[in-house]
Amino acid sequence: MGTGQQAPVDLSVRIGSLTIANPVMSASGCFGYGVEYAGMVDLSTLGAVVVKGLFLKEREGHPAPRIVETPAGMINAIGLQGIGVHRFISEKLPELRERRATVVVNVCGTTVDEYAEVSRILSDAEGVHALELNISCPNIKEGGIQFGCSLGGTHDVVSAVRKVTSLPIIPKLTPNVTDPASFARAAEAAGADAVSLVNTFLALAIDIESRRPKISNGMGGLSGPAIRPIAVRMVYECRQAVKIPVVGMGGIMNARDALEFMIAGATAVQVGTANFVDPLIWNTIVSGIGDYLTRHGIKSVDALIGSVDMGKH
Amino acid sequence: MGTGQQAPVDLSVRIGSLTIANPVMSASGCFGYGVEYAGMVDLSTLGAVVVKGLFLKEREGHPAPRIVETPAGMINAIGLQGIGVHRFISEKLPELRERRATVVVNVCGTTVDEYAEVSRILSDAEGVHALELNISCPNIKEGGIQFGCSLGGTHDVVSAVRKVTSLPIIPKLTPNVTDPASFARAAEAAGADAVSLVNTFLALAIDIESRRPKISNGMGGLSGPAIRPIAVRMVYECRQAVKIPVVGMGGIMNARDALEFMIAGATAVQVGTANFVDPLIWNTIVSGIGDYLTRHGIKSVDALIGSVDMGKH
Amino acid sequence: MPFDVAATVVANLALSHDYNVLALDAPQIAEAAIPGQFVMVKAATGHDPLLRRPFSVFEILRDASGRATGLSLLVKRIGVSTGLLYDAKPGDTIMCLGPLGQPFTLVDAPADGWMVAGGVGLAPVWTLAEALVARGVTTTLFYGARRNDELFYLDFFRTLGVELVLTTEDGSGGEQGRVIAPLERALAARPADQPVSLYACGPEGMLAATARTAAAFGRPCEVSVERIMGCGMGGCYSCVVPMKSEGGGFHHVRSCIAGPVLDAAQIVWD
Amino acid sequence: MPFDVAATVVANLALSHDYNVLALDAPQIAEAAIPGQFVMVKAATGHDPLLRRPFSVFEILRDASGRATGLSLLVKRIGVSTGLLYDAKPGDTIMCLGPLGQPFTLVDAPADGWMVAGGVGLAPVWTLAEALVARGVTTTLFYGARRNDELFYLDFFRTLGVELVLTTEDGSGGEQGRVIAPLERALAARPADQPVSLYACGPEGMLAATARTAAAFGRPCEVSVERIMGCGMGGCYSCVVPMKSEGGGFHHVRSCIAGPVLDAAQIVWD
Ligand SMILES: Cc1cc2nc3c(=O)[nH]c(=O)nc-3n(C[C@H](O)[C@H](O)[C@H](O)COP(=O)(O)OP(=O)(O)OC[C@H]3O[C@@H](n4cnc5c(N)ncnc54)[C@H](O)[C@@H]3O)c2cc1C
Ligand SMILES: Cc1cc2nc3c(=O)[nH]c(=O)nc-3n(C[C@H](O)[C@H](O)[C@H](O)COP(=O)(O)OP(=O)(O)OC[C@H]3O[C@@H](n4cnc5c(N)ncnc54)[C@H](O)[C@@H]3O)c2cc1C
Ligand SMILES: Cc1cc2nc3c(=O)[nH]c(=O)nc-3n(C[C@H](O)[C@H](O)[C@H](O)COP(=O)(O)O)c2cc1C
Ligand SMILES: Cc1cc2nc3c(=O)[nH]c(=O)nc-3n(C[C@H](O)[C@H](O)[C@H](O)COP(=O)(O)O)c2cc1C
Ligand code: FES
Ligand code: FES
Repeated sequence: MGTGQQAPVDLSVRIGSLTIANPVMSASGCFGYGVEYAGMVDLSTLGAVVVKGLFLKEREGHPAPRIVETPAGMINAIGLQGIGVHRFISEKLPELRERRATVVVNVCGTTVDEYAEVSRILSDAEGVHALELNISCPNIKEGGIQFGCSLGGTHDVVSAVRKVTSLPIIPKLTPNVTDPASFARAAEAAGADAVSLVNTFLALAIDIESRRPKISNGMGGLSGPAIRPIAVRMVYECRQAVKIPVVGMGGIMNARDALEFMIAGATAVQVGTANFVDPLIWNTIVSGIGDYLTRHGIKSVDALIGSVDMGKH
Repeated sequence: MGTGQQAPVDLSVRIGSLTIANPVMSASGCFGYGVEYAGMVDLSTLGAVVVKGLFLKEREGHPAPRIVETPAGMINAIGLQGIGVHRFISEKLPELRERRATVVVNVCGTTVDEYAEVSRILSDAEGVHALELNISCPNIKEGGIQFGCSLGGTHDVVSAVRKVTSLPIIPKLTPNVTDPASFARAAEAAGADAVSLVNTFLALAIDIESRRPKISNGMGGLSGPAIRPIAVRMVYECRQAVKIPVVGMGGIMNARDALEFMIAGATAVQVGTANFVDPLIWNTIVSGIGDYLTRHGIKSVDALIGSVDMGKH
Repeated sequence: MPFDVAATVVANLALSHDYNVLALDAPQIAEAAIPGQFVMVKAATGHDPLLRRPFSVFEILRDASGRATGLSLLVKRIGVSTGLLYDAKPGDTIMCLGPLGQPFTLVDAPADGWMVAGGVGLAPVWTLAEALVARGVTTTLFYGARRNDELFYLDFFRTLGVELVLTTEDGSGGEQGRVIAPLERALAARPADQPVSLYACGPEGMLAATARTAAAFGRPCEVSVERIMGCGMGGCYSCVVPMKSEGGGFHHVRSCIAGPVLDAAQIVWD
Repeated sequence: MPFDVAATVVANLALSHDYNVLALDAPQIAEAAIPGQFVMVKAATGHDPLLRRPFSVFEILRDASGRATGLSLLVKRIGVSTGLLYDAKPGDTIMCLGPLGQPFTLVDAPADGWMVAGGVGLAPVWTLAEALVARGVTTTLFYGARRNDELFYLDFFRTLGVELVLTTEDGSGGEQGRVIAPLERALAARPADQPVSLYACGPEGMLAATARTAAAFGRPCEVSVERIMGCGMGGCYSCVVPMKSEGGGFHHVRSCIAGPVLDAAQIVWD
């Protein structure tokens, strides 16, 4: 304790074979390809930059309006607009490498084969550090959540990707199920290095004047501080269920919220919606975590992770 | 249309054999036994007063702190403190009758038999108009949600109660499942007159200084405007799945929100958390619904219910 | 019957960097309120923060003719809503519901009324002291704070004729330490045939200590408890206090409608 | 590079019951902003409303020496955040991120610059007009509103030397009807060998009509589009506009970084 108060706190954490300098990552789809923010944010200071979901091919996504604000949250149905894995590698990855970002790619697919193919291509590219498997996007009909809502589908996608890559793989779980922990177990059994959660909650907002949904796709995914208490619960449950690290997210707006997820069981956290509100949030959160550890005399984040005492008051 | 604009709008709706004067009810656990508010609110002006959950016996519930505020929401773990069905009938029901309240009792049980027994006793009491079966409380270990999270359990409770009462029965569904609509179907098949949803979302908030949950029970249930977009989605899904009426709730704060639920498919709505913020909300919502119907020239609420156009923009 | 009033802020006086007194234009509530009652206040528009917060009625504001025009709150800033109340500006509108809850039981002479307040627990003591003095009761206020500059409104109480016994944690004013020490000494010194009633408001630990002390000396004691409250009206069952049941055990009462003033001897203290 | 500034409100001028001009102390942003750019503003503390909202930079405020000291926003109240901006008081702090987005392409004489604005679409026209006039471009503003008393800042444009063509929907000022009618007549009257560039900002229907009209007369036209924006930085993909692709079809561009000013001829209008 005594010395821990003085020494600079080591914020590094491990996700499979990858060690990241601090536990704070951008959430996929909320930070573009990272390069959009390079003028304001030193990308190398993030634990990792998780880029927008990529299929094999380009996709144009849904028409606008794609988002609507709700109390302390927002619903989005972007429809996974993206430039596809090949253009990502040629157009974005070089700049990300140059800026020394730790890059995690959010991998999408409409079939198990597409997940494997995109993962294989990314594994051969220089500068990709881990793969997050998006089996939980509520906004596209084909693929995505159809795997994430079935234990078998989750297992199939993870095993198929496991065969083609030695990069850490992090299946991203949906909160729209009765028992997320069972999906974490299925992912672990299939060879995942970690799981991340939560993706967004399937939600609907209706304009009462037109009696139509407020976003073009009808339903969308709810994110932001509104969902945080449910996400923290699910992260806790998953942490109890598996040995692999859990990457937690859902409504993190500041260091306190990030610490809450870590205490619940998250080895690392992702920040999505909050980046829209405050693009300079990264330093605030990372330094806030450091200050907290120093103030409490905790030498490494490991001692914090999952340390919640659920015993009755 | 022409005349609809002038004539007073008929706000009455039917739930099984019960016709209520307007579609706005208090949500169970958020309005005490109704009598607490009789000094401020004319209880006969609510569509129905849904009283706090009742077991056969008295219960003291969990120790304080029992609630914590979260962004645009709150978590509660009251633990179903209540006076039991007998004291309710002798101490509260007479005043509710006298004040001409339409009374719906939220029925709890730790066993199928207890649900049936409480329901039978209430059916014999004068002034109980319908029974809401609470198979979805996330805050007690025994009973409740263990029935609401299994299709068989839902069916068993509803059929058992169906055998002992001719009152309308309204099983209350949990949102903590992958597919609430399948539970609505199970309830319908077992003889329910309606379903109500959502009960609260299982949630956790941690105090980062003490690293303990902020409420004594650990986890609790999230309510309030934060959850509204998810609840609206679930009400829409249930409306698509069953023919019996759906009673919608979750974060309704004003007439606009109530109308959103009705357009999504709710025949009636319940208001919980908002009553804490504004105990005079009842008249605001009921008259707001009337104004909207008048403004749009809609003659009865039936024309509104489930009228959302989910076609793409 | 409580009123819900869209109250205009008429003044906001900062007493320190975390204490302020907020004056609200709410004549109906002020007219009806009796000592120990509270109001539920919504500090923000919008849904974050969502719920109202409970505050004791501090002063009753009156016009020249003595008619109640409003009330003030003594607020200690500890979080988001109290922060908004600290920053409130004259002209702002704040929803205010009240008066709520059970008041103090006022004793009559020859009994003395001894009030025990810690920190912001001073809030309900203003109206209580006024009411006791008006009945001709001899009053003492045992009042503790962190520092001397957080002992507020001493002149008011002196002018009213309340005897003051002051303590501070850092010794910068009054006696150093907690308020329980001089209270114990005073109780010990008081002859058994001279009745005295205790009234306490402050942190939970101080209330428990006061209750224990009162019981030890066989004196009646009422405490105003503070629980996190969702509604203030008996609707949510969030604010419970365990009370002794006949024949042992306990039962939970809602402190918003059975309290906040409760008989200290009936509470099951941890 | 955009700056994120905790900007102090220095003035708030109500123009009508739903229009106001909010002056913000944000010198870095004001110094860097060029015509057509916007800022993302967070009107509330707390999480409701949660997201920032986009607003064009209206005026650049300058001190006596001409140095930029801040900027103003022309705001039309339509919902919760614009309501908060309408009610903002001098001294309040508002987070302001900018300058953001692609500006207008400024023409040079002998081309004329014709600006088309509907309602609050006037906002980006102030700096655009200043910049065009500074380059010696002859300018006309076709400006439509609901009523005469919603045609704001006419004297400013007159003083600058901008020719004004005004319309109102109710005929209470200028010509009755939409601004497209006089625009069409003016384009029809202009000889083909006299170049003119169009700049439009306003409701989507007006932009589409302006784009159609410009295309019909073979004139270049830039429009400033308004989409619901989550971030303003290219991070969320919420603000897309369908643009014509080579070889047919369309692709979505993010109007916050590829726009808000876009070539009208490239947009796929519904
Ligand atoms: C009957 C009653 C009368 C009161 N009178 C006064 C008064 O006159 N002046 C005054 O300043 N305060 C009074 N309080 C306490 C006041 O209600 C809380 O300080 C306030 O609710 C905190 O709100 P916040 O949004 O600033 O804090 P939050 O941000 O909500 O919470 C900050 C911290 O305070 C705790 N907290 C929140 N609410 C309460 C509560 N009701 N009691 C105890 N801890 C709480 C939270 O758990 C959290 O740890 C009274 C409370 C009650 C029950
Ligand atoms: C680049 C750009 C520049 C703009 N410049 C100005 C300006 O200078 N002055 C000005 O008054 N307004 C401007 N707007 C529009 C302004 O951003 C919206 O009016 C504002 O976001 C509404 O916020 P609110 O919270 O008041 O409304 P909300 O309560 O969020 O919404 C009210 C209604 O407005 C719709 N709406 C919300 N945001 C937008 C949006 N961005 N565009 C269109 N409709 C929306 C909603 O769907 C809803 O129906 C600009 C928009 C963009 C994209
Ligand atoms: C606009 C938007 C786009 C998103 N796109 C993706 C995506 O492409 N892939 C993915 O796995 N998650 C996506 N998400 C989900 C986020 O990564 C994150 O799981 C969710 O928003 C919860 O975190 P937050 O509350 O911090 O935003 C998106 C979220 C938003 C708001
Ligand atoms: C304090 C509190 C107590 C509750 N108690 C009950 C209960 O006894 N029985 C029940 O079925 N639901 C109970 N609920 C759930 C509500 O009835 C309702 O389903 C939920 O709060 C969502 O609605 P709202 O967002 O309008 O509050 C309770 C909710 C709260 C906030
Ligand atoms: S605060 Fe709701 S019952 Fe007491
Ligand atoms: S507003 Fe987020 S990408 Fe344009």
